[in-house]
Amino acid sequence: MAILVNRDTRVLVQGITGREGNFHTKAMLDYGTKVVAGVTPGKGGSEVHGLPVYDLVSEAVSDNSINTSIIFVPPRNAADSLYEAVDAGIKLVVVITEGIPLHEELKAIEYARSKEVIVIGPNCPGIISPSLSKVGIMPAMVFKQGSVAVISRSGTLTYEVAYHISTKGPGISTALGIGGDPIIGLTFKDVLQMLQKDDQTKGVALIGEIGGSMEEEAAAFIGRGEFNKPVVAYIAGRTAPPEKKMGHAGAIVSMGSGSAQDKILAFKGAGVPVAETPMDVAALLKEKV
Amino acid sequence: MAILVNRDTRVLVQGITGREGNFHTKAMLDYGTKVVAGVTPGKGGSEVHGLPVYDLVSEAVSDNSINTSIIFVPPRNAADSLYEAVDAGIKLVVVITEGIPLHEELKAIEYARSKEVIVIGPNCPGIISPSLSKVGIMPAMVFKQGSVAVISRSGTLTYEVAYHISTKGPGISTALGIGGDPIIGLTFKDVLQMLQKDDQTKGVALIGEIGGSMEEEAAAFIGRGEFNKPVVAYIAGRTAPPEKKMGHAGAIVSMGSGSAQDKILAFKGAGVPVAETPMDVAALLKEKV
Amino acid sequence: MRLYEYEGKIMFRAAGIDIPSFMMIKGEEEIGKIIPGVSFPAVLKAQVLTGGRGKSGGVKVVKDQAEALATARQLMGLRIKGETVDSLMVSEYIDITREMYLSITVDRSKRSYLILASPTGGIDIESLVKDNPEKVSRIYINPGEIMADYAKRKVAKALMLSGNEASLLFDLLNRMFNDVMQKYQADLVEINPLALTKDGRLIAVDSKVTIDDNVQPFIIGQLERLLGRNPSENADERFKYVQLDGNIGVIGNGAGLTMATMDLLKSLGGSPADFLDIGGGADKEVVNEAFKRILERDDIKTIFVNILGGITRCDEVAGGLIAALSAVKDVKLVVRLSGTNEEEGRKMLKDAGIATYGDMLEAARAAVSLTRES
Amino acid sequence: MRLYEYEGKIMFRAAGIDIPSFMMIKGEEEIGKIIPGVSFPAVLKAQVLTGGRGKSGGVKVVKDQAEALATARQLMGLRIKGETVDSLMVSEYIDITREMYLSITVDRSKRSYLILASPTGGIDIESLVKDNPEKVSRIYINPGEIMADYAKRKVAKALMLSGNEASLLFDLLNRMFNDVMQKYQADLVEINPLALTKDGRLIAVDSKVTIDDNVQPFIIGQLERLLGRNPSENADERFKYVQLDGNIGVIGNGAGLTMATMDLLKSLGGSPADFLDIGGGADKEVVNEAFKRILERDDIKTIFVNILGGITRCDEVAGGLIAALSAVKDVKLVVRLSGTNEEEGRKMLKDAGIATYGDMLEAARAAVSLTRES
Repeated sequence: MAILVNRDTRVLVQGITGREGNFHTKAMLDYGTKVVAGVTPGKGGSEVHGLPVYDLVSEAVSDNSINTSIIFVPPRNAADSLYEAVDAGIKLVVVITEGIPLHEELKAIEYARSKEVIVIGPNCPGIISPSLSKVGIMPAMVFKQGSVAVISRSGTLTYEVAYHISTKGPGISTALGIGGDPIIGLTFKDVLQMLQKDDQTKGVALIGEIGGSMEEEAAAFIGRGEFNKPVVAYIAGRTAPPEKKMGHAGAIVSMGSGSAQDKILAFKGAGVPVAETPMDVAALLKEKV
Repeated sequence: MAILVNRDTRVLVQGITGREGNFHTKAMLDYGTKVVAGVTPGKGGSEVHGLPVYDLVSEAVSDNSINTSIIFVPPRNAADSLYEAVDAGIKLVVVITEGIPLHEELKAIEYARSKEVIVIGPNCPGIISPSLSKVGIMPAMVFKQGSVAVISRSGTLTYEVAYHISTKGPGISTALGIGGDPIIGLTFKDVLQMLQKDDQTKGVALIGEIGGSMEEEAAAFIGRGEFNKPVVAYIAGRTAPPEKKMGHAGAIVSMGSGSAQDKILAFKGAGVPVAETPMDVAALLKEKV
Repeated sequence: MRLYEYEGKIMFRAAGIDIPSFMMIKGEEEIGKIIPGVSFPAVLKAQVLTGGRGKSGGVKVVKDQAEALATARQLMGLRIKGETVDSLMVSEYIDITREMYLSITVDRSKRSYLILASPTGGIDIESLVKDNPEKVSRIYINPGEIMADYAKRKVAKALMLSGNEASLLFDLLNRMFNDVMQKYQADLVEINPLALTKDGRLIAVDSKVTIDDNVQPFIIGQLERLLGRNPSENADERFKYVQLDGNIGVIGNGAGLTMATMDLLKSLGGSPADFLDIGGGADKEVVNEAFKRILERDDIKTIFVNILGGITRCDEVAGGLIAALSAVKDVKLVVRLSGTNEEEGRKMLKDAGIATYGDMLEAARAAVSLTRES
Repeated sequence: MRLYEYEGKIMFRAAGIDIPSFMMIKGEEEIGKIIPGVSFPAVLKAQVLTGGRGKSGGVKVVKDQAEALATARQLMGLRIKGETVDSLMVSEYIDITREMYLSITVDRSKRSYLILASPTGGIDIESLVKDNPEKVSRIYINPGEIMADYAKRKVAKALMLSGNEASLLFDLLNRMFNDVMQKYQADLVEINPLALTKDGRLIAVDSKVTIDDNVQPFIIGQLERLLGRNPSENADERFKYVQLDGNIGVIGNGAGLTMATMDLLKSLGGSPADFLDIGGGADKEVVNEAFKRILERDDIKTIFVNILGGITRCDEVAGGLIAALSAVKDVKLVVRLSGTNEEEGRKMLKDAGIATYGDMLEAARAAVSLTRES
């Protein structure tokens, strides 16, 4: 059945008239995703790829049946767009935008969570349940439907891993990028909890990187036996120097915590094999699923 | 089984060294309530009625098993005490304090609700499940154990109604004052939802007053058939002039809404008998329970 | 605490909100001050706290100095709904293209800030909601959230403003919310009408600001510095009092019980003269003061005291009643005492020659019939 | 954006936080300025952005003017962890009773503000947490909440401050949180040591302030007005670059893939010279600039380009590579191209005489062995 997005997913695109929003709306429609409307303040009444464009999310929601939103608006307006989606009652919001101010991100995401809204991202490629729905910017061709979920903090690395799982392995149930920012809506652990209940998913590829402690928390969760499907992990950034942001705002070893070594140890301690290279993930999973 | 408080209720008193806090701690202990600790900043290490006093709620919580707090601190510190209780993980907080600044009350209560903490009050007499536990300031002698729940925005009016139900009627399962302030943690509707599932409760006395629209919302809830035990209502303030606060900060007919007449009509429309006087409530209930 | 129009406008000006220029005339003796510096036409506006001032003739446009002086003399001292006009605002006349309604308040059941906005204004919000509900938009601002930009865009749409006018509105909303509502902890900030002018300005032609009665002392201090008066001066009585039209003085403990007492007297054919709640745990002194407050009026025939003691002790109340007795002359007294230390209290009163009741209904009947007899 | 100590202190001073008085010496030619107005003993502090300055000899107490001048000359131009000292702070010497640690940051997994407080300070927080974890208290401030008073009381307890010292701390925390952290959207505000003096003052003896790289432009404007420089000046490159020690230049698209590329090279015995992420949807020009940036160094032997095209089009990247080729002289080039328009891209490069790979592992092996050969 996959998680979070499927054939019932009906998508609003916030920032639909922008370059990225426009481009990926087309790509999502081509994939078969039910994108039903868009929002851009001041562009209400126009159309993009045959979809109605509204000034306000509340207008789009009252005219259309919508349960999911994807946000492409520039960083300085992205937190506002998240508030707008939450207040309009949308329960799943994918935030693609990179570069949202940290304090705004912190407040807006905590607000969304307090209203029981699931936020994927920010600074993420989105989510795809192959053959069912794609709410994101990933190249669809590397994701073939199957039985392994891919959770990742990185975009292209997800594609690298997914490509191998799709071509040489058991294929993909749902792949989602949780985002490369320090503050994100869904953690690895949150997603594992959802995957535990998903019949389609028989195994998980967990693609972490340096910074924060989400990988350690996921490892502890698995170690306590709360997740009991096979997991293979990969951690990027073993050669990264401390106190430097490695591309992602969240990828930094700081104040002595967040190193790849700590994360790898945590997974091994929880009985989770850690792949040496992204290419090895599919092979290790194939043994287990 | 009553709702919210019972023999498993273990109480922390915030503001235990104040006049009111001290007095009612004794009264609650005398009633048999499991009061286990108190907090007053700067008085940590002392004792009140044999109970340990702490500087911080987090200290009290880590030393004692606590699931409920009652707040007696002065208005200017009360919102802070609520934040402290919520952040320390206490899941039921009774706020007795009257006169908390509106904006602070608004933010603190929304915060508590976002953390799934139940707040009774502010500006309320608390809650009693007769013979089980009393977390409040009500005179215990007017509450005899039985099968009718009393929900009220007023203190002494609760006692008046409860006295008649206890002496001439079926007695009381749980009585609680939801508070006389404009912004309160639990609404009539919230409490009805809990009472629906409570086996001990066979009927409800709902004591409303002018101001706001909580009574109308409760009436609509009952009218939709979502609450199916007998209810008798009473509304205070039929003779109150508009735009005047009648004692309670929340008891005001303002901008044309909140009148007793509107509320009485709403209840009658939902098939709920409305008593002419507080004394009639017990008699009307006796017919139905 | 309700503020006068001119006080609200002082706040608005301090917050950078565009208002008509104005001067204040306080008392007869200042009427002469109208002459210098005023350009005509101008608007004279009586400063009262009750609503419906316009309909009561409290606002007049004057075309020249002579008319201004004559009208000012006429307005000063005018009674509007029981309130005597003792100060006037002389306000710049604004050439209005469109009048709108805009306010921020607190929504109780949604536990949220609420913006009310209507593209037509100048009439009171009650009539607006009653006659054209579809014209009044409600925009909620969650207290755990900032005032999000999208909410401001909603307000602009509701007020039918766009382009530069919308930008002015966004700025106005920030100032209303941050620099008035939040800064002074108002529970209502209303601009009605909010005027759109020919030259594209948004001007707050009127102001209605109410400050939460429970604000922290530092807010009162800020208000006092800004307004030159402490708007909470009369708010620190030890009991809560609302005056009504009847002849039976009511004293109760607890707001609900006191209202129920008023309602009961009325339904028995009596007529309550006030709402007076001595609250929980009242002592002798409070009871004594409450009596004095009621007896300030000379139309009271009976005083009905309804006490259900919880924290409040009946003997303490009885003591207060006895101490106050000397002041009670031609007024009858009916007392209901029940609850904590009920017997002691009733005995004390009996010894002092006052009949007491344990039951509220009986006592109320007695109060109504005694009042009829007198 | 990491700020210099003196810049953090300018912020602190503007926020009303107590700091030692200081003057700044910028460059050799200003050393003479030390003489007038400085009272001795004083502290000379090299201004660098890297940590561990004290251990590297960058902080010196001087007892008189002669020693000050000599020490200043010695410090100016010093290299501390690759950074050259070109400015010195001459700071008031503070007589310290106790050194504490206090900082506010953002906790990622709790999605919360986090106060770290320790009654012993002056050493770096990493060592503190490692050696005395029980001495470091963590107090969380939920972003949907104000900094509650109880949280401040917790901090006071953690720092073992009470009475007037606790009051000073409450005030300090408000200023740190509201007037530094929130106002300038810092992601770290650290005072280490926070000094308690004999006369009962709390003084921020050092400052470490980091501003979020993604702040809105108006914050940058405020910073520029306050500090006299734009701390984000070098932050607007179109790609993300971190310099490393090796000799294989790395260009990737996507942070995770680029890190994975570094790691892979290392595990194959190679040595990455940098992290350079051209991001999603890069065009020719970005690729060209990325090449230039890597070739600024003369120790690069090979450049390894690893592109997995999603939004990024392989032919666009190939175009950029070809355009940059003229600049590539003694450096070898290994290219992995896969994904969107892969074939077009690989053909373009083949025509230009560049070998390409579709598989990351093969390509990495080639890069490492080519580098070894050279």
